[in-house]
Amino acid sequence: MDFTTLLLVLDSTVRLATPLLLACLAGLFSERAGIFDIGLEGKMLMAAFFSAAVAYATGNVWLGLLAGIASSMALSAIHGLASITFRGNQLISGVAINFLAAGVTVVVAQSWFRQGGRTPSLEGASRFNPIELPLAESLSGVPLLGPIYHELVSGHTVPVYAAFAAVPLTWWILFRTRFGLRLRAVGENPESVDTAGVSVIGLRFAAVAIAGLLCGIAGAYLGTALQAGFVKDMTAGRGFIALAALIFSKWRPWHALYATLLFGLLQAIAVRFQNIDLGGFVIPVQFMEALPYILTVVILAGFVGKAIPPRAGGEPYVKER
Amino acid sequence: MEKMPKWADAVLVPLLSLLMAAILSAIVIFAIGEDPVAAFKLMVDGALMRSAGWGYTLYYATNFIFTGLAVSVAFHARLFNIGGEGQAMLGGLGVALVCLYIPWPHWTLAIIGASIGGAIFGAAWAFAPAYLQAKRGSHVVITTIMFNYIAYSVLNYLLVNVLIAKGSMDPATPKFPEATHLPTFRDMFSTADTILFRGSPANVSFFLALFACVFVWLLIWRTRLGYEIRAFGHSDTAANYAGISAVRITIVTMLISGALAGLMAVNTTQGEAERLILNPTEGAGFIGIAVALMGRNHPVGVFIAALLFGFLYQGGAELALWTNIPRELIVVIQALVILFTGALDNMVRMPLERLFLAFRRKEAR
Amino acid sequence: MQGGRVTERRATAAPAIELRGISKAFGPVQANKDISIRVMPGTIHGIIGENGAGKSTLMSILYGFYKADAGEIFINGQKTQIPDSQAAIRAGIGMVFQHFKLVQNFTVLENIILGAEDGGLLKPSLAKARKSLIALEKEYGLKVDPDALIEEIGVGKQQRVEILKALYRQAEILILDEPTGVLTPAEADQLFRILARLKAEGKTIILITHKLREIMEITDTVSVMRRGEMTATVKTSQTSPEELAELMVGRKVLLRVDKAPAKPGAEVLLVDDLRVTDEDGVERLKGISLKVRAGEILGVAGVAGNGQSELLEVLGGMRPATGQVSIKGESIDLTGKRSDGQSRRSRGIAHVPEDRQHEGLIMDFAAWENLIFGYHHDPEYQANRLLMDNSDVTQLAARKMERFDVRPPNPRLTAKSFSGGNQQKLVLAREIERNPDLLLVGQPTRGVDIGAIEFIHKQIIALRDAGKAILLVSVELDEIMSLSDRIAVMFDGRIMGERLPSQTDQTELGLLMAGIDPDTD
Amino acid sequence: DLGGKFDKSFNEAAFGGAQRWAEESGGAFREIELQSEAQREQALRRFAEAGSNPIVMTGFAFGNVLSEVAPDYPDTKFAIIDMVVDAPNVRSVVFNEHEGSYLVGMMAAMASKSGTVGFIGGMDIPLIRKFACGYVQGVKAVNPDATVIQNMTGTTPAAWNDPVKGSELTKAQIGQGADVVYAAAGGTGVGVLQTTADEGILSIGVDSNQNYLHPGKVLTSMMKRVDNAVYEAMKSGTDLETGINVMGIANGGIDYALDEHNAALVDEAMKAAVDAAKAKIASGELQVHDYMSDNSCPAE
Ligand SMILES: Nc1ncnc2c1ncn2[C@@H]1O[C@H](COP(=O)(O)OP(=O)(O)OP(=O)(O)O)[C@@H](O)[C@H]1O
Ligand SMILES: Nc1ncnc2c1ncn2[C@@H]1O[C@H](COP(=O)(O)OP(=O)(O)OP(=O)(O)O)[C@@H](O)[C@H]1O
Ligand SMILES: [Mg+2]
Ligand SMILES: [Mg+2]
Repeated sequence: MDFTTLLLVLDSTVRLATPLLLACLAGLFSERAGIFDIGLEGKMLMAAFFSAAVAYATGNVWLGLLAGIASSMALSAIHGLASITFRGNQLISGVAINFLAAGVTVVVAQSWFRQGGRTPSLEGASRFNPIELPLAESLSGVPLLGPIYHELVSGHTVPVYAAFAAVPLTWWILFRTRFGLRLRAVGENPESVDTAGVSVIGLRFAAVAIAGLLCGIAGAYLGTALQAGFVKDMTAGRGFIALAALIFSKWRPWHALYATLLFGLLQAIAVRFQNIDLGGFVIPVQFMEALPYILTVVILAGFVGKAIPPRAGGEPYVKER
Repeated sequence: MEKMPKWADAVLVPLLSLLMAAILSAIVIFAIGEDPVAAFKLMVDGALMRSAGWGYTLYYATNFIFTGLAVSVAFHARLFNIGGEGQAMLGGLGVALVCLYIPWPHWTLAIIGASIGGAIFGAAWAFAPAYLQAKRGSHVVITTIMFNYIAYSVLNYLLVNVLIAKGSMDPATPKFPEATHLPTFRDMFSTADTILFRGSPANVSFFLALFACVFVWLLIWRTRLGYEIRAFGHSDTAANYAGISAVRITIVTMLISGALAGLMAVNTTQGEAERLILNPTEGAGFIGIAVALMGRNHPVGVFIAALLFGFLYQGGAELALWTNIPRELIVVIQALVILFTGALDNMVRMPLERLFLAFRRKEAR
Repeated sequence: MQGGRVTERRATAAPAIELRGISKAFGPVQANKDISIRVMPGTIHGIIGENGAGKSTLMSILYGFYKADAGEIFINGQKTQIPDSQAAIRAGIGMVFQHFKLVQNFTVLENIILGAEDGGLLKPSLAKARKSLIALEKEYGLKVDPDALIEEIGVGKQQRVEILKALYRQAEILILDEPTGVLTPAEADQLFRILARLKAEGKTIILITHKLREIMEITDTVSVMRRGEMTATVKTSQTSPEELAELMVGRKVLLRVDKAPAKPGAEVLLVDDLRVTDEDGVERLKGISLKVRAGEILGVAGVAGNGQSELLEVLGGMRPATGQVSIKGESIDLTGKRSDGQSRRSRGIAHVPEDRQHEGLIMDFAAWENLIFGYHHDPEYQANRLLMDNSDVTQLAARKMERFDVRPPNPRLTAKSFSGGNQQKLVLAREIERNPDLLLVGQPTRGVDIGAIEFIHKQIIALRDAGKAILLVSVELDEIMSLSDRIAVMFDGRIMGERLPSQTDQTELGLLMAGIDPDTD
Repeated sequence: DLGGKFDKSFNEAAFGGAQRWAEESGGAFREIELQSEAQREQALRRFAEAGSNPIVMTGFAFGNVLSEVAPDYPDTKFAIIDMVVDAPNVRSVVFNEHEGSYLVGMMAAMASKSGTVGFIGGMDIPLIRKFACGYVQGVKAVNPDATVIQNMTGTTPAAWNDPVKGSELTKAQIGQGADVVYAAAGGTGVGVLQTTADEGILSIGVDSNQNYLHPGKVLTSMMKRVDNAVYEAMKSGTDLETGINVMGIANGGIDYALDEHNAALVDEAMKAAVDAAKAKIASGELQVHDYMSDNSCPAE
């Protein structure tokens, strides 16, 4: 692989890792607060549709983004209602949300656009367009660093930069603010928070809402930046890869970045190369596609460092039996 | 003392939840500018008013019985098996290998062979998540999700590179030999002058599904193993007291669950497609969750819920055929059913419990 | 008994805490019934009572963790609403729970500021907390490393963190719920020095404990709780351990059990140097040796949490251990595959567990299913090689229920629809009807009313008279006294001493249970 | 076929043909878009039972099902596109896609400045290799030294509907120097065309005339007149002629697109060269190799 190919693969890695990263951070907030979220996929899908639809209708991608976030947060509210207020099963709620999004997006898309469950193609201001960072063009002549800056760092869309900025921000919120301290505490031992006089329900709803926000951005990125419009099932399992990345990263922000970049790289390779020939031994593309899941199972099995989820995760907070 | 009678919890709660899901579905249909009543009539006409409609309804129901039973058996041990999809895919592989590579003299033998093949492959796919849960404490929900995706990749690889029929453009195996073809309802129930179930895919594996219902019922409520499964599911501390091994029950239950999911392939792969195709499950593994939740994990309930979902599926196909309502409406309804019967069930149960308590107090007075 | 000795209200100061008519029910369980209590400022007030008496519930209400169904709270004479813990903290109340409310993977400092941060950012809060922690440490000698993770420090240190949490919030009233249950004697002594210090500063302290020695040592007044009610409040200086023991465990009606003298036969159970370490790495049994002979009842007395539960669990195959156990001369496996409930049963050991709701019964199973629980592999219950004989088992169950006077004798009802006493009879019916060589019984009459107690006791005696060995664990002293042929008292994972019921009394046993050997002290 | 009705390409062409017939004749047609294998048979039977005649289906994947269903409804006429089904009541329409691909290959080679052009196929099946092979032959005919980068989107039907992957593959080809990319990939092509337009290079559309999608950015489109085939089938109604119907350049079934959207991109010389080749192919003077005749491509 020559340098340009490598750059291009990495460039594509960045693009493909972005939705994974945003969804992974969404899951991180939710699960750090003790609410399991297997509905990342559904929330992203919902946001992808509504962002594309509204961006198409208004011609303004920012309005699309807002609509995507709102729709994703609406699903978050359902998840919160089921798993926090009514102490339902968080996993079942997540499964339901995934189905709900898969169905609603197509039904509404068909009803609005009559194009077989997709939105019309977006153009111009109804899409996030790549932005050139300052000096990208003029520096591209500089050996090694020039092309890296020009190809890899510059020329992405706003959500990409937002996703990468979200990593230190998440870290800072979780580990440097009062809100973060309480959020982590509520996922570990909600009684500690309750006896400190802080509302467990309030914190958990806040966490679930943040998850909705981030999934909303992820979905909007898919529908209005990575692609020019919504197509049915366009998340294509990214929510579950994000979940896998979350486990892989052991619920830590910086590790989430590394994990999603790794999984993005695997996707980028799988996109470009059907089969990888390693001198007689061929790695089939299907193996590359399955690798994130396989790695996650290995991590879960505890063979490579144990992944311990937040202790109170998945359990509704019940004070009086 | 129970807060409300058993029948209320087993029948009233799911019925009310279902009702709420139905009302919301009607609102969705209305919101996209269609007439819910007309849509419902169309679904009934297409799914229940013709023998061929029944043929499809029962065909889908057969799938959902298997996956619903798979989820329920695991639920009895308080294991949430979301891996029905992957297990059924691997079941398809098992069925295909058995049908393709063993020269069967007659379908009666072939269906036995294929059932064993499907069950073993399905169970095998459930083994790793089960083992990891039992021995290493990795949550079976997450691992089975991962295994669904891995299953898809495995099947994809095998169909594209290994099993694909020579010269075919479809990633699918060659047709199975004639002798493995299962009799359809048309073959079984048509008389000389009236053809029933014309062209519909329902086949003899429906009876295999009924048999599976009876089997699960016997297993759960009549055998020692079922007794231990239920005991473990209700209380792991009590199971420990009684000397019931958590590891053994977890693994055995998941194997049975996976085998049931795998059996679904007899219906789709051997019965309908007569070859193994790329997406042989079409989400039936997930619908099994809704079916089990609605059926309260009892084979009779699962059977009824599977019929309901079979009707929804066939009715939904009819809707898509004759109206502008896309087939995904069914997915929405399915989501609402799962949401209300599975995650929001306390929303119905809590007020109901209060009602029953108040009623009782009044009676006591 | 109550009226005369209640602390007189001082005219000068309002009580630091006054509870009036507090009631609290958890579903059908009435945990607190119309409780009133008054604690004067600058005193240490003890609360004692058996397990489940409602002590923790009462204090959690005061701390705003639970909401009372009825009743009023007065703090320093002011009527105060305490809807949540924030309100309690504002009212100057701090509480150290029986089960610590700490975040395991947070540092000490983080745990201390949780909920009491200054401003949105952590840094200034942490810096401030560190400073005051050093000050508090100096003042009270509460030494902990502020940067250690909770999961890495011992329970004694964790408790200090809980106390520091309360002090950091400037609590004037400190509630400690069974603080010494997890402490070594040295740690407990240190805790008491700290409490004395706090008291000297004018702080008010409520101390919940089972241990009479502690009550006598440190409290000014003491209240006794029993089955959700406050039965007495007395000045410590005007009472004695003997009286408190009686108040705590005694009944108004002492049961007399008619039994013939024991005719002990061969040794059935021999236990030697049994040791158990629990999941948290705490040694729960520290070398237990005992023996039980055929036709005798060995009663094991002790305050809950001193290792009796673990002893029963090991013998019943529910947890692994080291040491030797043999039954009728043949040793049994204490670890590994062959050590579980099934194998114990096949060796003739029956087990009535302490916790019938979580261990002895499956609450959602019907009575007939529960009546074969643990014995479900018995060929007698099978119709053929594959299926169980449900109808036969149901009929058998009906007969057993008849014999054990389970009311109503309907084998199809689920276990949870029976009252506590009848649930216990179900377990006993199952275990005794198996005619075991050794019966392990834990708390056979906990939460059971007098009529049922008598019946249950008769059944146990009958089994003894049939020449079987019985190991009885109970926190009810009079139960131990009236049933046992020999009594062993456990304290802190060891056997404190053995007595014959004819040669001891409740006072002596109570002292042994509190870790005081009257012969040496 | 899978990929959605509004893939701007193959399926949309078919739909357009049906609509044209409906508008002209005032007749009504039913259509269904299928998401899964299992529904194909059901849809066919339901239409047949409801008296629809003829029934037109697009895509090779119907082959299996049709051969089973057709005998059950001897009075119904079926037309299938892209697949040969041997039954008395079936008309099988196949196209000489290699011929059209040859023409657009020539244009790609002439328009390319870098001497490197790209091809992005959908699902890796012989049919798509047939496109690729014709394209390569056309490119080499103009510039024997030209490089043709080929990529297939995938091996499963999902490859027809993966715009993200289409876009990523396009970026990869651009990185390797391609400045004209031919997309024969159904819905995936939407992503290809979008990306080429975004990146300022040329693309070639397929099946329908896709020039209008990005005016001035789409060099041309290889038109496979599926719309004509559907239109014809519907127009002839129950009189539908059965048997195999091969549509190629000679009978107007295959062409390249020239309209106001790409007029500026196609100069006179280019047009002349292509038209000359077109005439030769029509007359049989020039034989473009058909990959599917022997599953190999001599030009690579
Ligand atoms: N924990 C409980 N949960 C639900 N219902 C209960 C509970 N405890 C008691 N009940 C119900 O209340 C009824 C009376 O219970 P209670 O425990 O007061 O009986 P009891 O007269 O004390 O009998 P026993 O002497 O057997 O304990 C029971 O028959 C049962 O139906
Ligand atoms: N959160 C709860 N939900 C339901 N029931 C509860 C709850 N907490 C306590 N109980 C019940 O209330 C009763 C009183 O319990 P509590 O914990 O107050 O007793 P305690 O005197 O502190 O006992 P211990 O000495 O064992 O700590 C018990 O029957 C207990 O089972
Ligand atoms: Mg307590
Ligand atoms: Mg009672």
